[in-house]
Amino acid sequence: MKYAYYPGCTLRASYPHVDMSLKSVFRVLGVELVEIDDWNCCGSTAVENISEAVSLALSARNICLAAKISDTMLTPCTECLLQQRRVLYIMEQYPKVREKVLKVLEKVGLEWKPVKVVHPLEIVVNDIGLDKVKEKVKRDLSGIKVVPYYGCLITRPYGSEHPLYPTSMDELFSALKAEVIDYPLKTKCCGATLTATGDERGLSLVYQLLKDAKRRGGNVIVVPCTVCQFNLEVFQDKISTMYGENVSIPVLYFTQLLGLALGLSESELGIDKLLVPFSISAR
Amino acid sequence: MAEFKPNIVAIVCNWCTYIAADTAGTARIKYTPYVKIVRVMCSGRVDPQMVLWAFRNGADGVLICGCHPGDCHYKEGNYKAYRRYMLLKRLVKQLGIEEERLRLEWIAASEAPRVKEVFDEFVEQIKKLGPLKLREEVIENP
Amino acid sequence: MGKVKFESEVDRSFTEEILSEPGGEAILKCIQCGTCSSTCPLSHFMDYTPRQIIYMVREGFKKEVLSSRTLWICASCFSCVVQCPSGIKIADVMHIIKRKAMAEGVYPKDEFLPKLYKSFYESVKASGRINETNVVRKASLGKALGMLGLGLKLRGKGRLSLAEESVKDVSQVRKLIEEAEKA
Amino acid sequence: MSREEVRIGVYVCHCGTNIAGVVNVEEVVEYIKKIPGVVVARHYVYMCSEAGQNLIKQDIKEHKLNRVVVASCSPNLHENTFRRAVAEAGLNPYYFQMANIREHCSWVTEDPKEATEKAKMIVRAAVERVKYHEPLEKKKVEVKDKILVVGGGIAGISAALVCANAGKTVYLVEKSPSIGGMMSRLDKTFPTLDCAACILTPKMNEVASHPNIKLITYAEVESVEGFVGNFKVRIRKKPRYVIEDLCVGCEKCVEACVFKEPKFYDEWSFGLKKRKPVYIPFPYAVPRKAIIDPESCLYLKYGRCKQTCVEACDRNAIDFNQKEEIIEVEVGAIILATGYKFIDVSKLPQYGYGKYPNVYIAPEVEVMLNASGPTRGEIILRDGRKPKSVAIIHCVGSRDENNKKYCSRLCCMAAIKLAHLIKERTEAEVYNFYIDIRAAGKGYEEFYKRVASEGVRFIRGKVAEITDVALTPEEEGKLIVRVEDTLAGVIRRIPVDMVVLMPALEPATGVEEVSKMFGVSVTEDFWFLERHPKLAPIATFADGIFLAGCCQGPKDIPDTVMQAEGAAGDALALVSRGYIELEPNIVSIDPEKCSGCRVCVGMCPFGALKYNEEKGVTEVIEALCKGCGTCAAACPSGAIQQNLFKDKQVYAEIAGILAVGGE
Repeated sequence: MKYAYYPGCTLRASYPHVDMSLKSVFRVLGVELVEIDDWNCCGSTAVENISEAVSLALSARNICLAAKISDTMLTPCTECLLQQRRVLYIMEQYPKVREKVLKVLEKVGLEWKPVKVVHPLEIVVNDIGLDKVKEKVKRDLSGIKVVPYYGCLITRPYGSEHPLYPTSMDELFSALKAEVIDYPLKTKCCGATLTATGDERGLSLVYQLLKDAKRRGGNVIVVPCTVCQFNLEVFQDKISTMYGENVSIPVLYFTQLLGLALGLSESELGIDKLLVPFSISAR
Repeated sequence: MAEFKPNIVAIVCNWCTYIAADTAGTARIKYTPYVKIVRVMCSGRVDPQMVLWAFRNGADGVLICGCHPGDCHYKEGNYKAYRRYMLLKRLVKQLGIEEERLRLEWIAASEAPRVKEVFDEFVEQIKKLGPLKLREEVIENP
Repeated sequence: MGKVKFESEVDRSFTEEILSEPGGEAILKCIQCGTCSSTCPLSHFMDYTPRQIIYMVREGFKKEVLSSRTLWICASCFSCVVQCPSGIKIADVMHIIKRKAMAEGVYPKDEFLPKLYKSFYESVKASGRINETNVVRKASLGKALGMLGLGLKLRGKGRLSLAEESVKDVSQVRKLIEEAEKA
Repeated sequence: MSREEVRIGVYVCHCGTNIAGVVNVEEVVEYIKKIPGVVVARHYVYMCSEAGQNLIKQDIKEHKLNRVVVASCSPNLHENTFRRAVAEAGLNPYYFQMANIREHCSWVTEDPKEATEKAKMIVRAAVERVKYHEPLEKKKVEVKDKILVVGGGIAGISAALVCANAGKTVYLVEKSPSIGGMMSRLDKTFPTLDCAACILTPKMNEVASHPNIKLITYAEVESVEGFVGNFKVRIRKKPRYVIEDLCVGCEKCVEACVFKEPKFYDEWSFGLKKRKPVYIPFPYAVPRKAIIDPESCLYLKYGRCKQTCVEACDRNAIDFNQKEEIIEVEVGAIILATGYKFIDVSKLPQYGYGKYPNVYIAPEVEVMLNASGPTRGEIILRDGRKPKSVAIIHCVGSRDENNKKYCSRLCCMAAIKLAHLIKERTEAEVYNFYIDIRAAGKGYEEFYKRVASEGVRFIRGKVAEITDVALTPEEEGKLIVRVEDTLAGVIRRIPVDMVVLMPALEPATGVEEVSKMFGVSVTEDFWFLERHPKLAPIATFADGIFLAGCCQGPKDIPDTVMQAEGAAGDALALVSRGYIELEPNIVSIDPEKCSGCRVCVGMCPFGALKYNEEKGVTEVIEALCKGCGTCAAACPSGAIQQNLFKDKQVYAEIAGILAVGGE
């Protein structure tokens, strides 16, 4: 299994723990990642909110480059994932826009070739399969109460699971013998960029998410989204002060917890880089 | 003193007021429990003796209800009821019964809200009059 | 509700513009049920709910829509999109409107995101990639300083880099952006 | 009467929680048990269920019951059910009495204690009464196998065709000179945009040519006598002054009329076009025969005219001496399909109808859109312009306690259809101003969204005023719709060229007379009252008379046709059986007691009482007695007794219902 790997701008600068854990886990699971040569920024909502054409062109370029490596592209950041899936959707649905984008690509010498864009969670659950994953388990996660939080973009608006009630992570961690909590807020928004800039309106959403995760007895929140990981983790002190309530709970990118089950070390998975520490031995 | 709960009978026509009362029920219109309905095919069937019999059997008030003038299912039974009613009013007075204890009302099948209106109002009127006290000789010889 | 809305203040060409963009085509099917506002986690912070925004777009209330705070509160979670009973892509409509508000510069001045987007855009244009911290810093030094404490904590964990990355073929990316801007 | 021992079984129904949720049924049963004569008293969750009925049947056998009382809902719902059950157990069905403790007690009484007390009295009354019940037989009466349909709109047409296709003779009476009704004015029908004429005219023509249908147009029912199965109906046919059998509808008389230009109000087009004194109502009228209006014809009005029409008719069809005709028919069943009209919106001056020429009512616009209409389907304002903007105002007089409380039901979809057609033909900006969009029909919601997607505007807010007082330059010369845009939360002023009002529907003119003539009840809004809103929406309380279409309440074409064909089914079921059974509540006279005073004879409006000179007593002609009991009330000697309402039965009921606290 070979995938064209698109890390995105923030992964190495802000999410080295995601990058590390991802690579470690896929190494164990026998997945080959080949980083796309000279990928560019997806533009995110920022560019989308300024110029539709630029936004589409940026992701179109990445897809063209990915196609040189594989017919499947792996994107761990859900915002980048959204931008790539959006360009694929628009190129298919809107012939006029497609023409525009194709012309731009032609001007810079690129040839449009759509690829499939997947998220690491989808690779684990769909491409590898839970049975294969189980075979590789070195230590099960029994005793850990896992709160699976999916956020928005992995299922909305493009995704294969139910947009409001996905279950793939629930199934994954159940297979790893963790106690998975049925978390009703699993796809409620964390506030994305609004929260990431410390906006209190966004933080009120995170407060609800953390509070309920703790109320239901969770030991750890696992997420498939980098922005969610950031938003849920790094503002916990501020939120605890704001609401006069301790909302502290570790928040792991899902490959970090999966990696522990596969017998990888905490440092291989970047668990030491968390602000809210987590240790499997403390279960 | 215990609250006075009037005992009232409404002798009603099958084609109008009875249906209106059914509709009032379907519409869950709440009204007084003190008026109880006896059905006849037409208000024209209401015999003056029927009314006196009701008073003799403990009615504090008697209502006769029929179709609006011109709407009688049997052409003109309600006019006959009206004539008998006018006569009866005089008669009950002579027997020492306040004439307000007897009332004739036209309630069409469509007028469910009027069932409540008429029944509630009549109960209030009877409450003001208090329980019916019949002279002994009337009770003995109706 | 202080005043009367005259038709001379209404701009239906605005409605047509939104209708013509990808994602905006279904707004006329809106039945004003309020599902979008109900499912929106942030609607209680908005000056106009998503339902009202769609309605005002449909009615050509351009000024109110473009200057609405709602646009900058919407976190693009797409809950409204997947639940809309009329198949309207509300979040996409928000993006269309945001582009217009950005172009006309009519967003509320105390909202940070429009500034961030501009700074972000410039950075992409310059090097083909961005550094989040630098983007925030360039958008608002005050904002960056306000998050300094958090930044230092993250830096201690190796999660905050200030290194500006760039694509190798900057000229290709710049040309791509320029061509797209013209398109 | 034999003095056998009375053995009563009493059954108190819970009706789920409808009764038992308020009335303490156990307490009622305990109370009733103590009444002498009551052998069994029970309560059960649903007496009307098969299990409930079996309970009665078993008890009749086991406990040798000879009287049964069921305390449940209104006898109008289940009296027949229980009578049948009693009969199936071998008892005469009239040894049964029903006590209504649901509609008349549990549903109308707030306090459970009071309700329980009232229920006890109601049941007690039934028990006391049933003791005096006697066995009776239903009377069989022959039924005429012809059917009368009143009204020739789509409802009457549909009903008549079904009946006629079943082989029955149908008299179809229509007030105006042509059948077709409101639907004949439409160009397109929602939600499919079917061409109205294309689907209606074949049916109209089928009516005209059907061997079993006697079409009587320009006629009204004058009187109805008799009863279910045997109605005698007098129909008055107005003179057309044109012999229908001779006229071929060539219109030469119309061309030849001394009035060169049409100048009289045209009914079919709501006055949008004018007609001559001699005219054909509309191009696809059925029958397509000329008619002369005596109000505008010079000869008929003043006796002086050159009679150019007579000259022009080479078939000599014009007959100024034609007289009114009375047609008498005997039918077994009647279907009323008298339809609706629109309220007079000029009585709502805030909408400016009649004041501003460019304010229209929906039916005018329907006619305008009609390809056979005065503008050949084009929207042209009274000042000759084509509108660039059109406001359609919903709920004009509907859902309004100052006018009609009810929703007129078809206007939302009609308005959406009009919006679509107007936009299609004028490319105008079309606005709908609505309170709610009610699109509850097959394909309706889809149609609404389709039209909305076409760019027709929907602004939620009831319009309170149309004005021509301009506040801005672009409002000059326009009609301005002032409305609270309840979705945006602002007051808006929208200038338009044309306003279309969607007026509330109300019953057709003359409904009061029709209701009296046929003995059919009406609602407070004068819609004909159906026997039961759910389970008998077609029958009326007058046996043998059925309802079709809007005379029963506003409805659109699909619902109208459904009800009409249902009414046809009901009427056919009645006349096809050949006979009916009548309630045996007629009177009888005891010759021993009758003094021959003849007070009763004058009481009977049906002539059912006849004095027998020979015997010196009055006798009953049973076939004529309708069972009102008025004579019984008048009989000074008590010789007249009405079955089911004998003195002793009613007196026992009264005594029973008044026995407060009594045992």
